[in-house]
This record gives sequence, structure tokens and C-alpha cells, in this order.
Amino acid sequence: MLELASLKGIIEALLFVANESLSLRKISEIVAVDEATAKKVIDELAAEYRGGNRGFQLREVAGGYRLFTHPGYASYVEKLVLSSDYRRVTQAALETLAIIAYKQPITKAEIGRIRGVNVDTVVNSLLEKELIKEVGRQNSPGQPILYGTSKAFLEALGLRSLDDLPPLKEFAPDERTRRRIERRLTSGPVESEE
Amino acid sequence: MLELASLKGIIEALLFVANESLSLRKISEIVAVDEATAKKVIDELAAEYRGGNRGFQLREVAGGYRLFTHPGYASYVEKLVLSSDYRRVTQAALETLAIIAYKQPITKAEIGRIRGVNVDTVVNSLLEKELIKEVGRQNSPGQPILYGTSKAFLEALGLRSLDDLPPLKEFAPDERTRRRIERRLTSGPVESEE
Amino acid sequence: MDYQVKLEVFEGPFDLLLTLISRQKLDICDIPIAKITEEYLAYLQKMRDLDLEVASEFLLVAATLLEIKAQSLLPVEEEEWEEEISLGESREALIARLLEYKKFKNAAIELAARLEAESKFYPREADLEERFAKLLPDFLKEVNPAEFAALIVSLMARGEKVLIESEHISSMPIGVDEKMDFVMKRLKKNGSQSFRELTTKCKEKIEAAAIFLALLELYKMGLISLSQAVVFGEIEVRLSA
Repeated sequence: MLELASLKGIIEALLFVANESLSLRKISEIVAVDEATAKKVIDELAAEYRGGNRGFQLREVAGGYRLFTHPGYASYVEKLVLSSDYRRVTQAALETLAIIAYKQPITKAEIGRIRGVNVDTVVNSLLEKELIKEVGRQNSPGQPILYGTSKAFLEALGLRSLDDLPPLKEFAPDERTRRRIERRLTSGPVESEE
Repeated sequence: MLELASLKGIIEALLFVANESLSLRKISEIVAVDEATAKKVIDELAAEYRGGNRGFQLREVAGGYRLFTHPGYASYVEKLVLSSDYRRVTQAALETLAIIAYKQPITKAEIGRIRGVNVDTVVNSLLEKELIKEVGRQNSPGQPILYGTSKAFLEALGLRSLDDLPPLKEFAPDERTRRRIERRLTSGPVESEE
Repeated sequence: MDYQVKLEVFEGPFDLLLTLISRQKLDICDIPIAKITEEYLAYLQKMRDLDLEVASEFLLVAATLLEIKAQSLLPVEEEEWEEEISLGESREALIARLLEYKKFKNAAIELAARLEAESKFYPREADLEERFAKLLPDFLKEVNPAEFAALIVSLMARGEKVLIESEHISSMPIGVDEKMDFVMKRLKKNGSQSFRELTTKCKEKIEAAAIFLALLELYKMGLISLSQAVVFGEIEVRLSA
């Protein structure tokens, strides 16, 4: 049996990394203690945070527990969020959306190859914003999910249909680039996912 | 002027929200205190976490400060966060990474000359993992791309800066290996002929 | 490294072979690299546990051999060739090279240990809380379809650069691009083509080399498939299904 002190540490670590609220059941499963004990530790943690002028709070939401920043410090957090580093998120989302719009249906791996980076997070956030959706599975090893744009995407850009997307030719700086882009866009789903 | 107690809460909130390391400058800008004060508060926070059996730790990496889960609880955290093999790197990739880390900026051809094999695939996979990045072009025929390590590299290795890398000298092969290699290459009938 | 080579002109330890060649006791032209590679692979398969130490050292030695061989095949000026050979890996140079490589191998072990230790620290990577996420500008609001198109064009061009501008390809006097178009046209017209058919009209070797690079590029892009029934046999090229 784990000591209460380390139990507190473990549960705090779990709440700290979680990207969603954690149910009591899930917590007690992972830590391998009964729910009553887990609940006791969680209550203690919450009380500690309240009393100790911490930067975050432990709240019970949607059938689980989750850490949130202390609302009293929201103005500082807003300054951080609005500072330049978060613009990268925007650029990544735009690029990824552009690739999906022009190359759909397309897999994450293929998007990653064009952007040169892992695109998991970005694709997930576009899915959440419902700008893109799953449109099927590629018939290749691992059957990766294929993505395409949604109706909400068309609306956001003020397009009647995908045919209204401007042809890329017009934007290519020179003939060579134009042919290259054409070649890459007509290639359709790639079969070998290196 | 803010009280020290709320300063601690504010900085903790910022560290809690950030998804990258925050420099001292950025923190002090947002909180509007001088860097020395910010540093003092950060040190206090770090000490508090260390002493209090907390689930997370405050560490200085990649030129800034960031919260991490306590390594002692890694086995529990892994159960929650599907341990991705994002960071798993092959032997070939490690060797290439070592060469880039110590000899940056460096071209693929130069890396290949040290490793004795073509390094295209390995370099691309390191680029994809964002452990390295393009840092410029060499002023030589073909203007080959120069590579260097990224901020993510520092983070993945828990380094504050490249200066924290152990000196390359320390890795020089020991006398035995040196002699073994020399012996092997000088053995045989050739020796006696000259 | 106790790997032994058996060739018509030489029999003995592999690295001795290199030593002999670098001292010009043996002519590189008499050494069939394909045969050495073949034998070596068979040897590796025989070893139950692959000794990485041996394998990576072999690679370095083999690469040096290949480099010398490649140099011998390139049409260089006579004097330049002499110089290359004398520059070619002397014993000391090879030792230095192996030692240098070892150094980085040791460093790699240290990096691996640090990565391992570091993998126990998990940073917080949770998404922004909704109240803060709402603050971020709606990235689509500021974008019109034309900007969208311009963005992807610059992205595509960026991606291509990485593919094309590797040192080997950019120094080609004949455009691989051109050859890619040529190959695609031929394939669309004829369905499939052999490498021989694609290169019959080449006036120079370098042109055939450009076509070969074009094939690799197209293959990488997933536009064509390649097959070769036997070693040194015809290379069949066809459009991807």
C-alpha cells in the first residue's frame, strides 16, 4: 500500500498531465487504490490549493476532476496567450487546412510529409473546430484515416463549393513550380507511406 | 506592487498554462516585475515543489522554465498518457544526432562522411521529430543545407543550452580501442613489405 | 573484425583488403563490390546475434571502398585522379576516421541515456482552457480564398526544395524536373516503359543518370512503380495505379 504522501504526488501528477477531466474511477484504477481513498486524497489536494494561494485550482467538472488556472490570475494568463508564441498555432492550423482543402482525401502522414512536421495536434484541433472531418480509410497498411474539409469550412471561407477554391496555377511563381504543383496534386492518395 | 504570495500564484499559473518553456524575460514582462524578483519567486516555487512531495517539478530547460511531472511517478503517468514512441530514436538516428549536436552547423554530406553511409533518411526522420532544423546554407557548390539542433532537442535532453552538452573530448575512444583499431589495420603481410 | 573476403584476387580479412587498395597494392577495378556486399550479407545472416560493432565498422570500411571505387569510375582529369588516389584513404586516414566515428558513437550512447532519463519527465501539454482558447484570433477570419491558395503554393514549393536540392541533384547540368515530365509523358502514352526504352535516345551518360534520378523522384512521390525481375535485369516503369 502506498503512503498517503506519495499517493497525493501521484494523483497530482495525473491531474497535471491530463488533457481532460479524470473520473474518480479512472484515477483509482491507475493508482490501484479504492475510490474512497482516491476521493480523500483529491479533497485534500483541492483544500491545499485553495488555502495556499496556488496558480491553479482543482475543480469537479463533467463527472471528473480537472486542474484549472486560478481565475484570479486570468488577466496575466491572457497576456501570455496573446503573446507571439501562440501565433504559431494559428499558422500551423492554416497550412494544414490548406493542404487538406486542396489534397483531400488525405492522411495525416501525407500532410506531415508536406509540412515536414508531426501534425497530430493540429489535425485534432481542426476536427474539434469541425472544419475538417473523417471521410474514410485509405486502403493501405494500417488503414489510416482520410480527412477532408467540412461544410463549415466552405462557410467560413465564403465558398459555395470546393470548385470555388482558386486554381493553384495562378499563384505559382513560374512555369516549373506550376507543373510541379500540378503533378503533386494529381497524384491522389499516396500508396506507400514510407 | 504585487505581494510576493500572489506573485508566486501568478507565475505558477503562467507555468501551468504554457506549453513550452518560458524565459525569465517573458515571465517578468508579463508579470511586470524585474527579472531578479521573478527569478527569486521561481526559485522559491522550485524549492517548494522539491520539498513538498509534489506531483510535478519546475526545471530550467531550453533557456526557460517549465513544469514537468515528477520522474518518480512516471510509471503512473505513462498509464494515463499513452506513452508515444515519438521520442524513441534508432541507433543510426542517435549517432547522426550526436554528430549534428557537436558539429553544427553541418551538411548531410559532412555527416555522411563521418558515419560512412548515406544519411538522407535519418536526417529526414530527425527533421520530422523536430529534433533538428535547417539553419542556413553552406557557401559552397550546390549551396547544401546546413543543419543544427532545435529547441525541442534541448528539451528532449533536459539541457538548458548547448553549453550543457558534455565536451566531445570526453567521448574519445579509450587507448585499448585505439590500439585495437590500429592493430587491425596494420596487420597482415603489407606491413613487412614497407 | 574477423569477416573474411574470398575473391579471385584476394582472400583475407576485409579491412586488410582496404589497406591493400589504399596502398595501391591492389587495383580497385579488380574488386567487384557487388560480390563483396553479397558475401557480407550472407555472412551477417549466418551470425545469430548481429554484432552492431562489427556491422557499423564494416559499413564504414565498405563505404570507403565504394568511395574509392566510385572515384575510379568517374571520368576525372588525369592529374586530378592521381591526386585523388593519393588523397584516398591511407591507413592513417582510415584510422583517424574510425576513431572519429567511435567518438560520436560514444556521444550517442550518452545522448541515449539522457533521452531515457528525460523520458520520465512529462511536460504539461494540455490544450488551452476554453476561456483562453477563445482569445486566439479566428484564423480563418483574416484569410480569403486567394491567400489560402497562395499559402499552399508556397508550401508545395518549399517541400519540393527539400527533395530537389540535395547536393547530388542540384549540381546536375541537366534538369531532373525536365526528365520527370518526359518520363510522365512517355508513361501516359505507352502505359509502361523499361529504363532502357526511356534512355535509348540519351546522347550522354549524364542524361541517363538524370532520367534515373527522375525515376527515383517520381517513385518517392508515389507517381510510378518500379520493378526489376532479376539483378541487372530490365527495370520496368509504370504509372501507379
